[in-house]
Amino acid sequence: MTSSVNAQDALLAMLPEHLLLGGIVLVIIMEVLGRGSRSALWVALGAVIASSAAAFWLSNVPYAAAPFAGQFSVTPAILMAKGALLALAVPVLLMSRTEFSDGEFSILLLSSLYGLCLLPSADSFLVMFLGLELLAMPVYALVLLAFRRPQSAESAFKYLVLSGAASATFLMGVSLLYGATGSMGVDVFGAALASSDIMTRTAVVLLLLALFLKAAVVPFHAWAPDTYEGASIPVTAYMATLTKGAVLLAAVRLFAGANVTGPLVDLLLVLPLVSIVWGNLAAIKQQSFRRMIAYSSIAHAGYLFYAFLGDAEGRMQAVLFYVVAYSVVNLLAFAVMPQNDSDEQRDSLDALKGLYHRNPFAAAMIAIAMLSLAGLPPFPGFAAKFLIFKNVVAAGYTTYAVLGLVGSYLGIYFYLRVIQLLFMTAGEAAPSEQRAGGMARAAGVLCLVGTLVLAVLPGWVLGRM
Amino acid sequence: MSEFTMGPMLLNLVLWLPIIGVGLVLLAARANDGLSRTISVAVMTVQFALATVLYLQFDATAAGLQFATQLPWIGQWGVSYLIGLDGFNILLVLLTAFLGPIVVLGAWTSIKQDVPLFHVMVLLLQFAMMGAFVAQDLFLFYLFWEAMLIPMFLIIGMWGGARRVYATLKFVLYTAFGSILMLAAVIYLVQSMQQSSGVLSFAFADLYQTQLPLSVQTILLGAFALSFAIKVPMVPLHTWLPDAHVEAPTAGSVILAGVLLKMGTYGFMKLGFPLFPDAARAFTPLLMTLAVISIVYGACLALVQTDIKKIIAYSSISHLGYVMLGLLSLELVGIQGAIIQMVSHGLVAAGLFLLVGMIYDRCHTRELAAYGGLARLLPVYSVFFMIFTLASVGLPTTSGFTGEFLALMGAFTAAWPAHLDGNNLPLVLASVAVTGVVLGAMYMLRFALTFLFGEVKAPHQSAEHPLLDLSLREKSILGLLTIAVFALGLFPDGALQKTELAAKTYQSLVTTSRTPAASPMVGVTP
Amino acid sequence: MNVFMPDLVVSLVFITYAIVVLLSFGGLLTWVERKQAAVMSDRIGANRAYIKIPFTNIKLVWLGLFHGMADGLKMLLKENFKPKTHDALGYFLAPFIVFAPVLLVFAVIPFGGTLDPAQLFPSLASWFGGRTYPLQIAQLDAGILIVFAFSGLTIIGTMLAGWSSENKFSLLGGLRAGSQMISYELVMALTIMGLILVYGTVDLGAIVRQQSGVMLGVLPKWGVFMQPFAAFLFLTAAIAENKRIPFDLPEAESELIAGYYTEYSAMKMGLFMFAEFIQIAIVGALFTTLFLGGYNLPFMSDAGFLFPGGHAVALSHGLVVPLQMLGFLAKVFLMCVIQIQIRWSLPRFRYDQMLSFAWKMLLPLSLANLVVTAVAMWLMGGGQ
Amino acid sequence: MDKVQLLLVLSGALFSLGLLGVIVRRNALVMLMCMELMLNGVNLSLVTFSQQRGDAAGAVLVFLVFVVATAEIALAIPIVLLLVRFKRSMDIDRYADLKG
Amino acid sequence: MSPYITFLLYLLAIVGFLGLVLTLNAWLGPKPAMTSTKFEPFECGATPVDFVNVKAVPIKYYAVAIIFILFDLETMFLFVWALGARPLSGFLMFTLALFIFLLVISLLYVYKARILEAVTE
Repeated sequence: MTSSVNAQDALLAMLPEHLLLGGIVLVIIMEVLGRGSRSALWVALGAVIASSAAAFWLSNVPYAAAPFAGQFSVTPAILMAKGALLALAVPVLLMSRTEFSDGEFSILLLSSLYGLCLLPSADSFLVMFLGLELLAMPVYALVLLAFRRPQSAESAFKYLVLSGAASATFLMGVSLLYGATGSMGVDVFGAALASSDIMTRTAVVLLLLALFLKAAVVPFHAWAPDTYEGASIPVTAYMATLTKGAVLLAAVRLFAGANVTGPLVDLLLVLPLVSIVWGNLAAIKQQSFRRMIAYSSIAHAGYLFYAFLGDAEGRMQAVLFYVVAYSVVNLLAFAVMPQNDSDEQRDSLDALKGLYHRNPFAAAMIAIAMLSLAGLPPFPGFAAKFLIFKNVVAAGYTTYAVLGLVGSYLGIYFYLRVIQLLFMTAGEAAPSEQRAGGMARAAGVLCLVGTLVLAVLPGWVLGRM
Repeated sequence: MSEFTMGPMLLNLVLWLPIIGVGLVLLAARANDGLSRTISVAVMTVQFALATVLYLQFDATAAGLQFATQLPWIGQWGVSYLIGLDGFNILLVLLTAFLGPIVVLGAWTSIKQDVPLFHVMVLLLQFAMMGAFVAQDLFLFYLFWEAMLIPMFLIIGMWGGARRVYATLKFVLYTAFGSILMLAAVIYLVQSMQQSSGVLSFAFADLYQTQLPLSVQTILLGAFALSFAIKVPMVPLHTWLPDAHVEAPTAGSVILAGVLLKMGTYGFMKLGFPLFPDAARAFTPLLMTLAVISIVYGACLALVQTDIKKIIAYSSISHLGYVMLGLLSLELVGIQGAIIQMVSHGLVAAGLFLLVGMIYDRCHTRELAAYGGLARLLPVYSVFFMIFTLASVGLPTTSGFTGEFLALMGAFTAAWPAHLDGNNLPLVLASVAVTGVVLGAMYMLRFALTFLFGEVKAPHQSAEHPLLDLSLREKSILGLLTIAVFALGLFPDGALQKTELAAKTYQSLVTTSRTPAASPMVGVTP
Repeated sequence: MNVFMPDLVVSLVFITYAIVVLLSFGGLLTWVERKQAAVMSDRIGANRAYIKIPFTNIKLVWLGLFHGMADGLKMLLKENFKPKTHDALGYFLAPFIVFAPVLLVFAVIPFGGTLDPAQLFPSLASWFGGRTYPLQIAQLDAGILIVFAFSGLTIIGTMLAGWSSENKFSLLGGLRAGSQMISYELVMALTIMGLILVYGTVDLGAIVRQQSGVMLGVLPKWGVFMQPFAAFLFLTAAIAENKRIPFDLPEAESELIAGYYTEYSAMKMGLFMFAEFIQIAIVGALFTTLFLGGYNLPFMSDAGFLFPGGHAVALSHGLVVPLQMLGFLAKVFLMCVIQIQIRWSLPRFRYDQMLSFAWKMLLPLSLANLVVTAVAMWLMGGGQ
Repeated sequence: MDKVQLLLVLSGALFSLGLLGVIVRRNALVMLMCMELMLNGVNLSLVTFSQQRGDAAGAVLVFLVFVVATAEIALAIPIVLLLVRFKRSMDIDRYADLKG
Repeated sequence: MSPYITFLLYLLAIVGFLGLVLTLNAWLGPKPAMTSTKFEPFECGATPVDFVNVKAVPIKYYAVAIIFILFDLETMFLFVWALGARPLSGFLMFTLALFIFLLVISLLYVYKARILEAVTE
């Protein structure tokens, strides 16, 4: 068992993970030595950048290997996905500076990223489960970490219970699948989709439900708004973007080469559609920015699951591109959010009133983010949505594509309402309002650059995915 | 497009100049507002000059695209950066470029807040409009088409009147709804083309080759038409327009009436009908009826408005009905008339909105009843007002006459043979459309009479603040528009020549059937 | 052929043996503790309880051996007091949860070699059908894991007792007991990791079997010679786990009255005390099993003694089994005596000292022990 | 019903009971317990399948589940404690500052 | 016979014994009337602070519980490693080294966090 491990492959294939682990260990050591606080962030940044760069480099080599047969494998596409998601973690780290002064944030975030890295590479449910848990568990702590208001505990609790229940559901599905097929490999899922065996079908339904729960698809979405609202800005940003993206990448890995067929396809058709419609409708009446983003993310989870209707080969690309496009602009919005003494104030949409007159840069960035989230061209959100719906139409689900697009139309209103608050409404600044911190603004600029690249050169980006 | 010559470069420059302008304005944003204005007017002027060069160099006899650039952009989707001039868009490009400096100059003093942002938005809008006209790739077109919304949203929403937020949201939501369906249709169209012919491309030229069964054509045309009809706007999808016009600042109204509304008719002409010719022909009676209803209904509504901006807004609905009528006639003369009418309406409506804006800046009200006898107070203003009113009515020698006359002529030319075949509808419609001209004369003259003559009334004026007549800036922009209006009215030949080939192309595209022999079932919905 | 009945009979015999032995050990150790204290402080102790044979003047003092019995009787006859506010279910269950696991642990400890009933009772040979029985109540593969699992239960019982009594001192005692026991539980598990690496199994029977024979010519192949350091750490942790002096903070009389069982009286209190004494024996048994070769006597195998130098003494099966059982009991008793010796020799730790002793001293040391063991094994060729 | 089926039914029952508990019970601690119950149902079925197939993979996953369940509880308890401190209650209906 | 059945029998015997002695105690023990003084919680000879006793557990003890749980899990993995480490190859040594390294780091972190000291402070 152990002798079959090729040391060089084990080193290279998991290089991004190794670098993250190195970062975690280094930060902990620095914390132990008592000189963490200030420099922990830089170490974590270095680790994330290095591991992202490593993933990109390996992807470009191109490198493919399965160092632990049947458990973990990488291909250039997977490495690209990892690199892209890790790169998205850089702004999250940067904007954490204003909220978290010590190293705990870095440690937890890096741990979560480690789990994220495992997901697209998982060949067996063992690794996938490990990845999902490693991804989610530090986030519970992160939600609680910046304890700004009593709701934080509540939101962490809700997230934990729902996510825990999702994990258990996932495991039950895995167990049944294992019982039916005798294999722990994720590949069996694809074949199981079309199976008519009652146990297998139950397993598939459970797995899908777990994914829907983790990705907050209606009707399993109730935790998302509460959790997002109670967490602090960098954590919400992380949850809304990277965590969701990672879950979707896990789903891509799960569906692997399988085209969606069989009796369960209705589940994949209807729930995402409902998610799109309900997410967009519910977002309209929100008074809190983070809740609004939560409902928007529920709708976006719907779009992302739409990608699974498309043909198998384009799926990874579609999901990854969407996740990157969606995350970049979300992070952009969060990065430039002005600071306020109280978290409630910082979070309230009313605080954005007339922001343009106080802080034109922030207002413009948030506006760009909102427009991109709404999927209006020329922002990257449009190209991403286009790709997904193109695949859906190509696969023959034209009716659902049209319904999905109409659903996305419903969302335009509330995104525009944010712009209306920013630009067209007079509002006084709260006395404690300040511009976002320097590092956060740097994160914003990074995201802006990313947004522009995605908007101007989507072809170039797609060619690499 | 074999070799890279000065021509394509020039078109690219015309397209991208506003973006350069945006950069410059942003750099100057911290300095003073005047600098922003100067930069943007300079950029617009240069753009207009270059567009004029393009117009002059445009070879009316050459088929195909001119000054074309094609660069691969999103290769995976068959999307390329493909722009070029042809008979369809040459006049509209010129119109857009011409209105650019006029808009900026028109807003010179009326926009006082957030001046740099305003100019950024105007420049972005200019870029998007220009892009939508010159794009020869459906994806690119859609991109520009949608991108127009955002600056317009802000222009109305930030610098508009009291109910600006309501109006601008209504505008965007209406327009976006059509666009979403159009997007679905675009995706379906390209996908089915790829499946039937194996070609993955968004280029118009390729898409004109698609073979689709009539049922599919109908649905797709429905989606496209909805989007375009909202933009035109055709009754009954017009309700956003009065609100948007009334609440928009003068510059916004000018752009909206001058260029943005042309997008819809341009879309019909360039995309809607040629892409789905069989469906277009099948639905001509319906569309034509709607066009005539637009003409008459718009005119009737204009007749009873008390808000001066609304009168012009409803007149736009009426005037664009002629464009649709001309396009649907499928007669060369009607098509050319439609193109001329587009340009003409762009000039005339722009002039009228500018005039209304100027009086609003002075008197701060748009109530028709509040005004009267302005001819005594503001002689120069009144002269210009009369000119544009008459052009709007369609007095011969003005551009309005050329456009409406040719469009109606097209309608009758098409109607007569049909009448002989026993189909009386076209003839009835054409006849009803003519009443639109009369109604147009009625509401415009009512407007002008109450406005300029009679008892002298003008709000917000006193001894300390006398009502000033037009400044040099205002005179010059109105003068420019007047020259253009007369030029197009007196010498339409040049413009007609440039568009003749395009009109023929359109005619042949729409009249050729493109249903496949054996309809391949693509994208069957489960 | 029905194999159920003989199995059942043997099991019942073993169970009876185990319970009798453990209970007597528990009773005996109360006396040993007193007596040893007396001896160490150079006084005569535990010599008052006696049985007077009726109608004679003969008092059977027997070195005060009856003290244990007297204790038991006294507790049976005391008032069963319940505090005014208490959690009824928890209060009732706690003694069970404390007492039962302690005895249960013994199920997996082999207290002798392999029994072949056919050799002992030739007349019943056919009934047994040639089956042999290792002297162990339940031969579970999980072995040592069962030990840890059930000693973990004791913690719950302890804390439950403290919490359900609803007395401030009880609660504090329970909490102290909880944090102490979990800390040392962890250490205990880590200390034997080296041993498990060496033996490659967690089945206690297998571990004991591997300890038969000799190494380096003369030394018995006992765990204590292979892992002397681990043996020391294990004993320390085990004593602490049992909350005995010097680690008796949860029930420190002078601080917390009786800690978590302050509010218990009569037999329930007796059970807590009794459990503690039985656990002394269990710790001894575990230590014996893991480190002292279990029932293996030096140089002895199932066939008899084989001394270094070639002298051999053959023994019959009927002799070997009792010898092994006695050897086991003797070793256990020795370990109990050592524990009591420690109890009377050392002062009590302070609470924070106790915690940091576990976490900062024993834990790193046991890790080091594991690493050193692994490295040594690796250098010696991977422990084939 | 043979042994395997019995075990599977039991595990399914545990899982469903847990799921039901998470959904309907309002006490924070009970919800956590129900979550653990779900995991235990999973573990039971994994071990059963693993035994049935003579394959270690299922048992290995059980180990991971242990770890995860423990870590989850380690995180959950302080969260519940914080909640209790703020709300003086374990009833999650009283945690209604955030309305889902 | 399955060892588990034996185990169960043993458990039954133990519980039976417990039940027996407790029942005997309940039967034999005196049952005097309760007095209010008897019901006062005993607090080290001092007057009781409060008649209502406490049930709340100080939060700091949970910290110890949590680190125990986490390290106990590590121990579980070490068990598996120790059982499976045959033959003890270089790769296995490397995994042990890595594992122990991480364990030590986290242990140091626990020291740094002063969780143990907090219990008595």
